[in-house]
Amino acid sequence: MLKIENLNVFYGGIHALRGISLEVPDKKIISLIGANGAGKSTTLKSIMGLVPKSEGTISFNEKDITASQTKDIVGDGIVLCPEGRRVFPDLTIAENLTLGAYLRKDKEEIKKDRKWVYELFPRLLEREWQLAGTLSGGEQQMLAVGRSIMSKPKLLMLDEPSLGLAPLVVKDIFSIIRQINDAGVNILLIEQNAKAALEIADYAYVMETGNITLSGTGKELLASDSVKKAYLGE
Amino acid sequence: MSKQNLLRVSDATMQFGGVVALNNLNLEVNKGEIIGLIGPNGAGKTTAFNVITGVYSPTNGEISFDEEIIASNYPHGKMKALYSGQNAGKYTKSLVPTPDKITRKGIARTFQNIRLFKDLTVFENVLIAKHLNIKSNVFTATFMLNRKEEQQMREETMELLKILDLEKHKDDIASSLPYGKQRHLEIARALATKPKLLLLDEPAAGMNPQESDDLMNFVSQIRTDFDLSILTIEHHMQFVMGICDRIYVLDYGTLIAEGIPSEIQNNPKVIEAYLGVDE
Amino acid sequence: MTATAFFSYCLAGMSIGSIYALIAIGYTMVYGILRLINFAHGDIFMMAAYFMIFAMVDHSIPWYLSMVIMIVSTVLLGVVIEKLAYKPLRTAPRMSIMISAIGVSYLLQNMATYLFSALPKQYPSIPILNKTIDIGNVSTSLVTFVTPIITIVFVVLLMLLIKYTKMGMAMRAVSKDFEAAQLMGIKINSVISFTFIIGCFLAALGSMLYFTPRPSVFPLAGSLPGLKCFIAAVFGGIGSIPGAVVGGFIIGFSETLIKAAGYSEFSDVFTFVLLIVVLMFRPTGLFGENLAEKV
Amino acid sequence: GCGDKAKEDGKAQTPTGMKVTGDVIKIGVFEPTTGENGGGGMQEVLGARYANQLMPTVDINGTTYKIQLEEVDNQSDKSAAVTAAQSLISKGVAAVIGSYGSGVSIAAGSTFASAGVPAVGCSCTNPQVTLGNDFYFRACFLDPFQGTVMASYAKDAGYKTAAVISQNGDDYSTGLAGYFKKSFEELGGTIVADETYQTNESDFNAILTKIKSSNPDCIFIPSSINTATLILPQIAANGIKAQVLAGDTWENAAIISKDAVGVAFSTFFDENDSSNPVAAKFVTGFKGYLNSDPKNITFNANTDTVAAVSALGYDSYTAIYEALKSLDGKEGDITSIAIRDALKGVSFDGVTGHISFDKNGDAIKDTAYIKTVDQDSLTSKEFKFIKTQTVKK
Amino acid sequence: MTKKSKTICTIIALIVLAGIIFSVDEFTTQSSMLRTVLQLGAIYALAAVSMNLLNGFTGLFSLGQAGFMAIGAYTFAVLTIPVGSKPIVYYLYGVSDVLANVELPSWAGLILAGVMAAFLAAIIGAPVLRLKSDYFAIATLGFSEIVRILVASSPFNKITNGSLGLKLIPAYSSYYTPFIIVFICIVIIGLLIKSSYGRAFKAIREDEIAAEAMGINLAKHKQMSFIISSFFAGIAGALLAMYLGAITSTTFPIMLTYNILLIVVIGGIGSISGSIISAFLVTAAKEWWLRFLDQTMVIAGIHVPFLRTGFRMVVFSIILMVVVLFWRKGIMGQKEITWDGIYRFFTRKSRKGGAVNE
Ligand SMILES: Nc1ncnc2c1ncn2[C@@H]1O[C@H](COP(=O)(O)OP(=O)(O)OP(=O)(O)O)[C@@H](O)[C@H]1O
Ligand SMILES: Nc1ncnc2c1ncn2[C@@H]1O[C@H](COP(=O)(O)OP(=O)(O)OP(=O)(O)O)[C@@H](O)[C@H]1O
Ligand SMILES: [Mg+2]
Ligand SMILES: [Mg+2]
Repeated sequence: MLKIENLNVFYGGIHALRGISLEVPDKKIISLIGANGAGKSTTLKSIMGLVPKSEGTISFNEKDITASQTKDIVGDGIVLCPEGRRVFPDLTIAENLTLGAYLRKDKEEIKKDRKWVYELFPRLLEREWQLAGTLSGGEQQMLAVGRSIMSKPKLLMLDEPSLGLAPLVVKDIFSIIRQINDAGVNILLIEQNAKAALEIADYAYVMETGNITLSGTGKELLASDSVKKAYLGE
Repeated sequence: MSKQNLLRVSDATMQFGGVVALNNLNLEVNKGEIIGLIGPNGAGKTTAFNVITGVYSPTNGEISFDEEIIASNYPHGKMKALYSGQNAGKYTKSLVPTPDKITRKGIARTFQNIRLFKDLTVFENVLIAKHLNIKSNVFTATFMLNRKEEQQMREETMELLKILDLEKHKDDIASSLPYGKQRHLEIARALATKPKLLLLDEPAAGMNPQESDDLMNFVSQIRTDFDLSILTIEHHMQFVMGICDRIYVLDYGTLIAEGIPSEIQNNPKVIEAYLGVDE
Repeated sequence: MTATAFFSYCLAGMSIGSIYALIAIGYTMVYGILRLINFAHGDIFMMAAYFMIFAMVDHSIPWYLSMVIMIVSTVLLGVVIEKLAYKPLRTAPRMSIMISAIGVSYLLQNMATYLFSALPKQYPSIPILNKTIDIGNVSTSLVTFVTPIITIVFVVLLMLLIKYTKMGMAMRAVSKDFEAAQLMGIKINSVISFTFIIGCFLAALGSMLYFTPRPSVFPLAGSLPGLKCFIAAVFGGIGSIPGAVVGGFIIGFSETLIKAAGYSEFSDVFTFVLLIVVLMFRPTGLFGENLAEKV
Repeated sequence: GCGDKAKEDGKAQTPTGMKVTGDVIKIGVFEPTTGENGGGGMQEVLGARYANQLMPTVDINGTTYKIQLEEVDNQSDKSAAVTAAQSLISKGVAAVIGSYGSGVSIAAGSTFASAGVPAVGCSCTNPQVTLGNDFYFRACFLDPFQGTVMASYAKDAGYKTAAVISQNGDDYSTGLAGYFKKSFEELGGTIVADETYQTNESDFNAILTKIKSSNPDCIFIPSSINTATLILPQIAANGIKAQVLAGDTWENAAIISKDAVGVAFSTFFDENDSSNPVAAKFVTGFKGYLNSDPKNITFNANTDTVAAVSALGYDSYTAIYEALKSLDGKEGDITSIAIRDALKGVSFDGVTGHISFDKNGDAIKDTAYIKTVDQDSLTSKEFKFIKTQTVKK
Repeated sequence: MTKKSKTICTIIALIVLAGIIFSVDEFTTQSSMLRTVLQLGAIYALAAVSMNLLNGFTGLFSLGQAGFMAIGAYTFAVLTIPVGSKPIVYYLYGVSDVLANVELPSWAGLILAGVMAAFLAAIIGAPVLRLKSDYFAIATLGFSEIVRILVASSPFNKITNGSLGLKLIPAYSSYYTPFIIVFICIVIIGLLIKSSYGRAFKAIREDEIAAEAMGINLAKHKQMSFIISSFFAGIAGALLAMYLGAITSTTFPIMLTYNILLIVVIGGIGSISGSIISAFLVTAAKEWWLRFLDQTMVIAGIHVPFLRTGFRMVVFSIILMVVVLFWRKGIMGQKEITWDGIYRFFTRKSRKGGAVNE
């Protein structure tokens, strides 16, 4: 499905990604974990064409998208739920969700998906007409996730979706991710909550300072000593 | 430690149009305590911080700090029926402070979405927070007649950076720091205002369990080092339960529980609204 | 004041007010999407007049065709300006784009002076607009009535477009966050071009309605109307289309009335004072949304 | 009370002036060729260029000097004017012609004065240009005169009430309006409306509605050409029948249109005035010059009509030329100071009448030409001469 | 670099600068364009730096610069025009009795020009500073226009001479005057920015909410910055009046504000040294270097194409846009010229050079 090879990214002088390669096979949930500043978000952003890549290739369904523009990548079916929520503050919740489905034409399906999002996050339905900018941090996070679901992607990339969410909702989030995956969407997930991320993942990568240092199935990594020590706080 | 009251929020209500973000909140912080404020998303926790720090003025209620009323608003007439609480309807001339005045009184805060002075260096970020205690006026400061004071501000800033382990980042631009360090810097900046009460809004957000543990130690460290009281919002239960003396739980703007961590953890209302049951 | 005089004042206020409104929309739309005060807008308006002269006077093309040529070239000019002067600055500090806009404004004015000389040129007379009509003992040309109608029609259309279409929503999204908008699959460049197309289209139309009763064009002819319209946009709350319209009419009328009262010397002072006073009470203009930043 | 000029000059040191070396004498042409007054300024430049073509050299004390024009654009902008003037000075001009528009001349006045370079204004009619400035001369009459002329004209035509429209912040417009009002009232008329507008204003409907309701016999509008072309159609559209009067700036073919029919304005010169042989010769010659290059015609508002300002441009050049000639046989270097001193004594028959300067440096003139636009003008693109107007001092 | 060597460098640099100005005075004629450009550039530098204090350092986007300069210029002119010249200047309307016998020395006029501008800034600051970004910009722009129109309006005829403007304004007592005054003013602004108050201004620029949470009184500090900036704008206006010798209200159009903003942005928003450099560059380019473009030129019998009046401004606007497009952050960005910076610049260069040798 998605394949990254030898990806290098620089921010000015900072070498943020140092030749990483990873793969998201069909119908799977892949997790990406690592400390702050390891380059996880940068990886997702470079897939979306939001940061200039100096070297490497990215292909999606056999198509080279390394040099594609963001809007085309979205058109191909990759969607990012970005770090820091990035909801449109002057638009209402309802409008934010509509924009999530910007490229879709199937009116009926969109309606269904909207209903689904409201079921997943009832809070959003309560506040349907509130401007997103005035929502609480967690509510915005829910909206951001809901909005990316609305795009009906083939590959959904979530950057720390549980950030700022209450424990109850965090649990929900992981079951929601499962549900989305069951609906046939591939997931690439970044999470600080490494335990939950590894539990849900079919396969996972560990990043450190711009390199992928470890990879394996979720279970393997959960059992790995180094992972335990560094990310699970045990 | 004798229990000496530091912050008291009485009957605070905050309404945004139809949304009642905070409903008749009563809350107290005593000297030296670390208090947790938890609750589901959109429960009104950040709003409570905003009301305490003067970002919003409450639609009803009163806030006192160190035995002094710092903000109050009791509408009367038609409005009074809308609010409940001891003093509801008692019309007082409302006292609307600006955030800077509150900070001067000794309450400092961090933000849920980090708000550093992004383009300035770490050192400058902290040094700016020293400005509120400046004694010289703009003329003496401009013509460098306050060298001693300036020198002292710089020294204190350096000391603070040392304590918070930010010394080696001193000349880095704030926005280039890794996320965790940015949180540290926000706390350092708040501490530089020499507060008696520190408000932390989700300090551990975006940290992994390991980092959040480190932060926990750090927070209890600064409590003793700086003789602080702390009120913190957090969704990481390990953090909250591990560090707080008492916890308040909000849901839909209303206080639904209050108590020591173990009580809260087992409070069915809290479990239902917020914690959920562990599988 | 006699009833006749009062009626004439109303006509004068309405005709200038509705043109201000029409052009103010251009400012407000571009501002709404790029957060850019497009200082060059008034000059695009001026260039539109030269295009019309070029087509109708210099090449004797019939007025309806000239109109089409004029509108198309104005829109093209607007889009080219956007591509050359604003697009490369998407990620630059806001003030740089503003300077770029000021630069474009200078350039258009200086170009016009260089190419067409500083002497005024006569704007061609468009037969149907110039027809005079008498109401009681006040005579006025048809354009006085056509202008407000056109303005209202376009405002309603635009508001519907922005409120209810996906394009409109995309425009509002782009205005806040380019990157997030891209992540929705929105083609931000097309959306921005589209905004410029509408803005310039209205400027072209406004130019025709404006210069028909004031048939003299010179390189600085766009600068003062530009400023007034821009103020109108701020008055109504910059970014808000109904705001721009209301602002345009208020400025048009207040200017006219203050002149009617015999204080023409202070009419602009009055306008600016009014603006500042309104902003005191409504810091984001009459219709501007008060976007409280959530802390 | 303007006696001792040197003291009032405001400059401490006496200027040294510019010394001519080599066999080229540079004369600066300080005119707006862009900006609000770019049109009129260009016409003055044309006059000066033509004069230079006719009188390219001068013989002084046995040397033939080539006279070279140095043109600079002051952009009709008062702050740009000063640096523009300075750039002329830096090129070593020995005298300056210009400018159209009093404001820029006033602004640059002290620059010329402190450099010790004399300037001969062509059509800058505001008294302030020469007042208190020992180096500024001018070839035209002054606004107090012009204002009085127009007021007298209005009075003679039997008008009792007048409205005035002037430009806020513009010294030419406001000054002339002021003199008109003063004389008109002194002559027993009444000013029924006194309106102002901002620079670059183009909508005059409100002002005109106001004026219409005050129902004046005539409207005096001293303004730029740009404003004239805007306000005339609006006057017509508002159905105002009052006589429109204006100042010298309106003498430009650009204003001729059916809406302009009937306006009257004062000017310095009439190309059909056969009483002055110098003028007749100039008119034929200048028309030929205009027609020799299509660009000249463009700059002259697309006609070959001779504008008064062109004539003044010519006369200003001639004044300097005469001053230079009078240096022949005198001892000492050719310096700008010497030219200034020579200018004081210049006396010749110019295109716009006899020219000699009074102690202020103003040309002594007592006649203005009143012109109008009639139906014929629409096709001929020429103004119709009505009469000359003088005032008793 | 050590502190001591920096001080020495600074002193040397100042001496060199003074030397350049001195030698321009010595070795060029009175009429040299270089003098004009230097003097005008210095005035614009002060105007730009004072605008930068507000726009670049405090983050308040003001477009009122021309208005405050007008206030300064008029205050200066009204108070210092010699009593003997007043009848000439106020020849049409007469002079108000209060002013008829007022003739202050230039230095007093300069200070009062600043004070007057600061005073008006204080009055309008309180309401206007509550506005956010562009609304603040428009309100200040409106204020500037109000000043410009009122100054030329009839009720003030006996003070400002209405539309006719003022002339015979005392010129600089010496060639060095503007440089000395501008130097002092800019140094003061520089010191202010380096002080604790300057840091507070920067904090407001970066994030108002956070600044307020750090105990910085927004209203007070914005007001302070606004007043101080206006004070120096007033002085710049007075200097301009001295330079021009004659002013009218139209000397201070919105365009003047735009031009100064342009200098600020080209120099780098938030950089004092940038503003200074760009003030001189822009002035020199516009008023001096490009002037030849306005003149038809014949080389070897062929007319050089395009050259005719008006072309200079076309080229100037194109250059301006090219600079903004390709040098987005301006010449200096937010940085200042520092000895460390220069030192690094050269050592980096030489190190590269060294690598070739190895
Ligand atoms: N816009 C930028 N400019 C400069 N450096 C950047 C930029 N964005 C990220 N970096 C740097 O690149 C590195 C990788 O950042 P990235 O955001 O990808 O980390 P991350 O793994 O997502 O961390 P986090 O857990 O904090 O989100 C970090 O060192 C960061 O400081
Ligand atoms: N300015 C505002 N206008 C309208 N509604 C607001 C505003 N600020 C907050 N709210 C609403 O008030 C409620 C409380 O918000 P608050 O930010 O206090 O929540 P919170 O408890 O901090 O939640 P989280 O844990 O998600 O950060 C939310 O539902 C939010 O939508
Ligand atoms: Mg990240
Ligand atoms: Mg919150």
